[in-house]
Amino acid sequence: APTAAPTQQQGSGETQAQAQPAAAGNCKDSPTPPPLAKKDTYKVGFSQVETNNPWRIAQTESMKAEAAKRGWELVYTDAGGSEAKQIADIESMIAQKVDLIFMAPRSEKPLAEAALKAKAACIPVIMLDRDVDHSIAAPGKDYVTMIGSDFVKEGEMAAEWLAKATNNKAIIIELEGTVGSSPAIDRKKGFDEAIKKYPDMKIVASQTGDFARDKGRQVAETLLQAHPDATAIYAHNDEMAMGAIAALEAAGKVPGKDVIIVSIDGTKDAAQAIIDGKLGATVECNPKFGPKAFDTAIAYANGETFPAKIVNPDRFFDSTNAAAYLPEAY
Amino acid sequence: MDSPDVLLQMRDICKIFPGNVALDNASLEVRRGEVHALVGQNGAGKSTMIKILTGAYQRDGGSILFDGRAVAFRSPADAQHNGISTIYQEINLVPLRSVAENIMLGKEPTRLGMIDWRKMNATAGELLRHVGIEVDVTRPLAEFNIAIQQMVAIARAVSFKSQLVVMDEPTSSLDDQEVETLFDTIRRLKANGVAVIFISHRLDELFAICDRVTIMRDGKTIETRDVKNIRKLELVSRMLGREIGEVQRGATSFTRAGERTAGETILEVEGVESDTILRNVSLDVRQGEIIGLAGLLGAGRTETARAIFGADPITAGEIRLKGKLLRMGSPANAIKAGIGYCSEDRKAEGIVPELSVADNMVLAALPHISRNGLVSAEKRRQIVEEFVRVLGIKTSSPDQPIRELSGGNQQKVLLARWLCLHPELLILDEPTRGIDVGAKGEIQKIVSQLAENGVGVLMITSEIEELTEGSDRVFVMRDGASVAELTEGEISQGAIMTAMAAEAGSHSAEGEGAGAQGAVV
Amino acid sequence: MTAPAKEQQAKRPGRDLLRYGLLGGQSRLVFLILIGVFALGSIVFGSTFYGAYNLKTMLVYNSMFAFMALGVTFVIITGGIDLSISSVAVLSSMLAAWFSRFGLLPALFLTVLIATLIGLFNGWMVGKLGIQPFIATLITFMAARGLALIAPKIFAIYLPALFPNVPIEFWNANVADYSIGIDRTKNFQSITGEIWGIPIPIIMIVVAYAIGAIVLGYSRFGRHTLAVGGNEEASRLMGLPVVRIKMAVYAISGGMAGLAGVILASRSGTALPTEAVGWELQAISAVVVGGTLLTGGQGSVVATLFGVLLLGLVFNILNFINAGGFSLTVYWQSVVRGVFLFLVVLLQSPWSTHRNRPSRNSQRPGSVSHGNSPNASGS
Amino acid sequence: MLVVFNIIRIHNLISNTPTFIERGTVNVEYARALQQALSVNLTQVATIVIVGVGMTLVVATGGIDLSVGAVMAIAGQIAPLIFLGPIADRFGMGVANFLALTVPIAVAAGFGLMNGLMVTKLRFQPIIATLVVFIGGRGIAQVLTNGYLQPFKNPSFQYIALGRPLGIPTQVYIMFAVVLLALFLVRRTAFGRYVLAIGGNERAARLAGVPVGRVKTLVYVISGALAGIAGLIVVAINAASDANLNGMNMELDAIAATAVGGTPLTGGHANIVGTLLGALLIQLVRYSLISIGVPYEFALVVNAFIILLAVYFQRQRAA
Ligand SMILES: Nc1ncnc2c1ncn2[C@@H]1O[C@H](COP(=O)(O)OP(=O)(O)OP(=O)(O)O)[C@@H](O)[C@H]1O
Ligand SMILES: Nc1ncnc2c1ncn2[C@@H]1O[C@H](COP(=O)(O)OP(=O)(O)OP(=O)(O)O)[C@@H](O)[C@H]1O
Ligand SMILES: [Mg+2]
Ligand SMILES: [Mg+2]
Repeated sequence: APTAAPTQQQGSGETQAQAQPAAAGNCKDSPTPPPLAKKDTYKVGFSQVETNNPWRIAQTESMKAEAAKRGWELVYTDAGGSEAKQIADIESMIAQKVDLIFMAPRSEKPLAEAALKAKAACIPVIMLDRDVDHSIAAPGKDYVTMIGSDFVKEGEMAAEWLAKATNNKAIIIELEGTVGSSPAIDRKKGFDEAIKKYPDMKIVASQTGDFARDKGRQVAETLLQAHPDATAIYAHNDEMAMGAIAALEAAGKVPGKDVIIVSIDGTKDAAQAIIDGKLGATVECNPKFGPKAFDTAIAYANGETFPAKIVNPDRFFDSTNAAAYLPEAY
Repeated sequence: MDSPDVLLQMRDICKIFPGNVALDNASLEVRRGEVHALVGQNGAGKSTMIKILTGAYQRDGGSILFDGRAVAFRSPADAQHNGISTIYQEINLVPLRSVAENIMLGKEPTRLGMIDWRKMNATAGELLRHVGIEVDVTRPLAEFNIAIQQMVAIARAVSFKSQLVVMDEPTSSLDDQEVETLFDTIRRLKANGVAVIFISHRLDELFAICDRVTIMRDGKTIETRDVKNIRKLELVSRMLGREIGEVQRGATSFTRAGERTAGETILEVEGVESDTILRNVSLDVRQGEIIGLAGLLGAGRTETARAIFGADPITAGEIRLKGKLLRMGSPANAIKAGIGYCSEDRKAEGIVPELSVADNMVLAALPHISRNGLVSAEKRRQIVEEFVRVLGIKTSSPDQPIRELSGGNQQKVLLARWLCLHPELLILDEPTRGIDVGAKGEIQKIVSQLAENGVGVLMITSEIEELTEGSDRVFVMRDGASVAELTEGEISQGAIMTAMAAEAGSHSAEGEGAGAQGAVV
Repeated sequence: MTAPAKEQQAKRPGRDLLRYGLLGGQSRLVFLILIGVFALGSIVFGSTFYGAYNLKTMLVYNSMFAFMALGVTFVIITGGIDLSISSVAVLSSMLAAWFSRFGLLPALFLTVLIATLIGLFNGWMVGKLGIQPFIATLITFMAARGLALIAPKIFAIYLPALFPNVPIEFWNANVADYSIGIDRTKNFQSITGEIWGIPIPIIMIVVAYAIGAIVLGYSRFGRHTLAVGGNEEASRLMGLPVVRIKMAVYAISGGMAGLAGVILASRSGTALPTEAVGWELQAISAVVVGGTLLTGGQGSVVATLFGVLLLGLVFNILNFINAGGFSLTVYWQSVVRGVFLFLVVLLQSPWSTHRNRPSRNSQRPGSVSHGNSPNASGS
Repeated sequence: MLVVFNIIRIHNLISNTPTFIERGTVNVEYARALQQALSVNLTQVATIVIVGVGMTLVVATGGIDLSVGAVMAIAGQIAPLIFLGPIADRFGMGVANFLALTVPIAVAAGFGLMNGLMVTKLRFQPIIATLVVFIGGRGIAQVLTNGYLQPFKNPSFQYIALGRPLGIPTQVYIMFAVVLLALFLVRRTAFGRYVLAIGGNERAARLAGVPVGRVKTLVYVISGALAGIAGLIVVAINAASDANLNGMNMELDAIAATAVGGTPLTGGHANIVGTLLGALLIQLVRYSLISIGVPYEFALVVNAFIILLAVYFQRQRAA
């Protein structure tokens, strides 16, 4: 595809000096995402949704490190968990005329509008770790592609492992992520659906622990009180699993023996806990997007096309492979 | 009903507060076009009576007939709409809003739904001129002193074309000229058939302006008399519930000045200036002396007191305590050095309303009655018991919140706050303001005693008798400067007035018409 | 209370808006800082910063804060505070998204109406029950957030159960998990569109603030609001309907938060209940940065607008700073924002503007206000 | 207040221990359940109470402290920096642990001092002064480790949270100690009187010689230090410091506990025991709702309603 969209901007006859809106006509209605010129180095934007947990921190670091390695300029914004702020962030990236935007959208739906705005300004977008609503913005048309994990699948994997580990018989406490966030919704969906296959596996309580260790611990403490007969805990992320371990220990129970725990993310703490026998298993949800994301951008500039979604192959860690994984864990 | 000219009939009013009965079957009858005085000791229930009338409190018993109808106002607004406007005991205005807004609040003139500022300011200015004051009505009220604020409240109350205007101690912060203008206003109201309820502890005023007087004691109404037919002494004895002979004495209760001997100099103030209004204030106080500080409103007496006390910074001059230069900058240090200061503004600068009587009393004394930061309950109890007894403070218990006390009793607690410190120099700013004759006498006696015990007292008062009868020497202030010192023999009403008002041509002590401008700021 | 600077300087009140709504002494200072920050941004970042695109989008984003701050200014003037605005805004965005099926005006009207009622509930707690504003609105803050989270269930489960006769599609449209999508076939999103190249939210803000300034300066309600904040007891004794005034200001605050919610829903196309966290503090900071004291009794609507713009610009600039090779982490950004808030408030505080006029004659019960501590600068 | 508290506690125990009731339990088991439920509740409420006591003192002077959560995060972040860092290697674990328990609290008190100076010297309104630290403080905590968590294992440090002298968690002792000290402070010392006098009428207090600036500053310092202690407890119990979440929303919990406990935000009163009970009430409601499986979003609404009721009845009683 012919390139160099950002430079040709005589467009509308108005005296407006603004580059992007003026050139908008070209890209807005195009059936393909805006092209990316072939250059040695780029100025790319990375719109992070928030940086308040280890997973996000690792993701951000990975993006920054990759940009530094390649000598690209990275415009980095953090929306502090707000979709509205993220839309504004992306608008300010558009104003700053970046070549391409990596977007970790706040949620699957709302950021589609922002993707359209970037498209209108002739800036290609690559989604990271979450997708946007295809009925508003479609991959391959309005944005390049989406790279990410499948949260539902993660939930399923956790369920299957737990079924095996408990011989299809368990009384389960579920620690949910932040209410309303998409990983929480999907990881619950995946797990709950999968568990339905096993009549002897029962979820007796499911409460939010906000993806946080402290909150996860408090909720686990309370739920263990209410359900002293629980034999398993499924946590939507490793942090809450760590909290649950603390709660079990405080209650005089042996995590991994009296109560089996499974969670998602694959953090260093989780790997260590598996080695220590406290955590049963964790499903990897790799935050290290940097290399893949930047490679994809270059491939796109080279004219390659992509499927709607590039799924990160997520690994699975339990006592058999945790020790080997530990050194590379984040 | 009783007679056609009765405007207001309050019968058997009862009001019970937790812990005390404020009104016990009290009654009040006011006729059209009369000025009706309501008198009684502090805590007798005058203000409560008024608040029940205007719906600020709800009564626990009794009935009110106003203009022939049985009424029960739900709120002051309700009373106002029905022809009763009120000036409450504590000035209740909005300091940050302009004078005009304060006067016109709630009845702002509008044009097309928008406030007509021009008209509002004009009307407010006009209303103020009627009560003898001319100020820039566009300035925030907070910029003016209490007296002017009081006049603003009066102008506001008068501006409602009411049938009854209630004034709860309107004169307590006014000087003589302003009181005189207020009286003119009252006479005008009266001439228009408006009735006025007038509450004051200055009995002379009520003889000057009132037609009838209702005497209250302990929440009951004792009797209602024509002012013509009652002598002051009798009135006082009825108020206090004592024999006439018991109350007969001079106008004030100060012991004669000559009976004291002045010791060495405690306080010297030399050429003090401040960026408030002080410019060149000099005075001195010796041990065992009562020094009067005289001046018209706005002369800067309070500022002087605050400067000595370290509450306001000074920009020039020197203040020495027993020869030592004071460089303190804070009341705490002043207190340590042996100075006490009883502010004129009881509500804003005196009481801590939520704290108990006892806590309020010992507040300044805490460093003395505590060791290692620990308050001695025993010492505290001693102080409180002593002063409740000595000053006759009317309180149901030392643990009662001070806000529940009547104004006069609050004042006594505040005095006790300083007395219990045994200061070497005590500055009293209007110590008898809003205090009944009984308590006033006691306070004056206490002040005298203090002086006899060697304390230096600097007393700011707007009551000439207190100056003439109480002081050993009088310093007169004008426009932020001390302009005269009157010693023993020279102290007289005339001399003080002359010194206060002389010069500047703007006004003289007597001239009412021109004198009104004394309040112009 | 040291009389505020603006009251000291102007000679004739009521002369014009300049005194009562617009440029008071405080807002002039904020205005200058605003200009300064803008100029600095323009010099450092050039046309990408001061260009129409950036300004437009920045303003549209900040229009939500502008509405919330406008409403809360009235509350703060009465000496109250409204913490619930962020929750009310997010609940409103959920409602607006669902109502979007009826078209823009009905959605706008219904949403703002409900938000106003919630505000009224705040006012009722504060005015009638006598609960302190901080706590009363903290209660609503929690409850409204909870309701926002429940809202999708209400539309997807509870209402259909309640009205079995209504076809299920009616309720369920666009409700998914915890979010509610707007109906894109209707004109709902035109509220964030443009007229003559000017985004409508910007026009709305200009109009809203103009009305706000006139109400505060020229209407009885506005003056009475100031009076209630200045001395509530006095206002009551002077016959002002204090309770009604309080209920009204909280209702206004709720309604404005509702408006912010409508824009939020329109801009994102899908309403999320986890949105707008911490926005109440952002809006309240804007009011304070504008120079309105939290102690009530005074305040300026336009100053609030300047406050909103100033904070908005700072956020915007922080995004730009990330561009130049050197990048400021979000953590450092918080530190910078804290320091910036500190500096702006410092510039306006009595510490730097105080003229040493002790304030002994005011009747205001002391405690929280910073104006009445004559000693602190004493020596 | 106490009645409500008891009713809830009893109801709580009955509804939350269905298993015991099903089994037709004997007293011993019931007692154990009670002891455990109490232990969990007290453990969880401890930090709210500790911070709430500081908040109550600040509120009593007519102020408010929004910065407590951020200060908790800072203190929590510093402790592991000390015992995971070179100090431990150089001077040994004992010294490191001592410093890890004292330095963070001192730093927290330092932030309190900053709040206090902003309020007294620069005359910021308390909400704003502490909002500055609320915004900037968490940033500082995050910057310390660039947002990363610091997991650790340090039993002697963690004793402040995991220790069980006489079977009761250490933090519960700390909580009661703080409450008793504060009670003593308010009731028996001159400082306590000063706090109330300032909150009741600051101008009057100043003219009565109360060292207003110093007292106010000190109150914020106390609040900061207590937040620091709470921050350490949270970190210790979780075996990791998390600057992003430690103390999140603590200011709201503490303020709610204070208000529910009957301390009006207008100042002049300090009901320390009330704050303890208020925190317990909030905690017990939360505990009950979670354990009977009420979803978070409904719990929020119920919580709000209960706070409304509690505050309403408090107000009735005060009036
Ligand atoms: N809000 C209140 N709560 C409890 N007691 C009160 C309250 N208001 C007044 N009282 C009590 O009622 C009695 C009457 O008080 P009131 O203020 O009417 O006296 P007063 O005659 O106006 O005195 P003063 O001349 O000192 O103003 C006093 O004993 C006072 O302590
Ligand atoms: N808060 C204030 N703001 C502006 N001006 C003030 C303020 N307080 C007092 N003033 C002015 O300062 C001057 C001194 O007033 P002040 O009341 O202190 O005098 P005074 O001699 O003590 O009179 P008195 O005590 O009898 O009222 C007056 O002109 C007054 O208007
Ligand atoms: Mg009275
Ligand atoms: Mg005076």
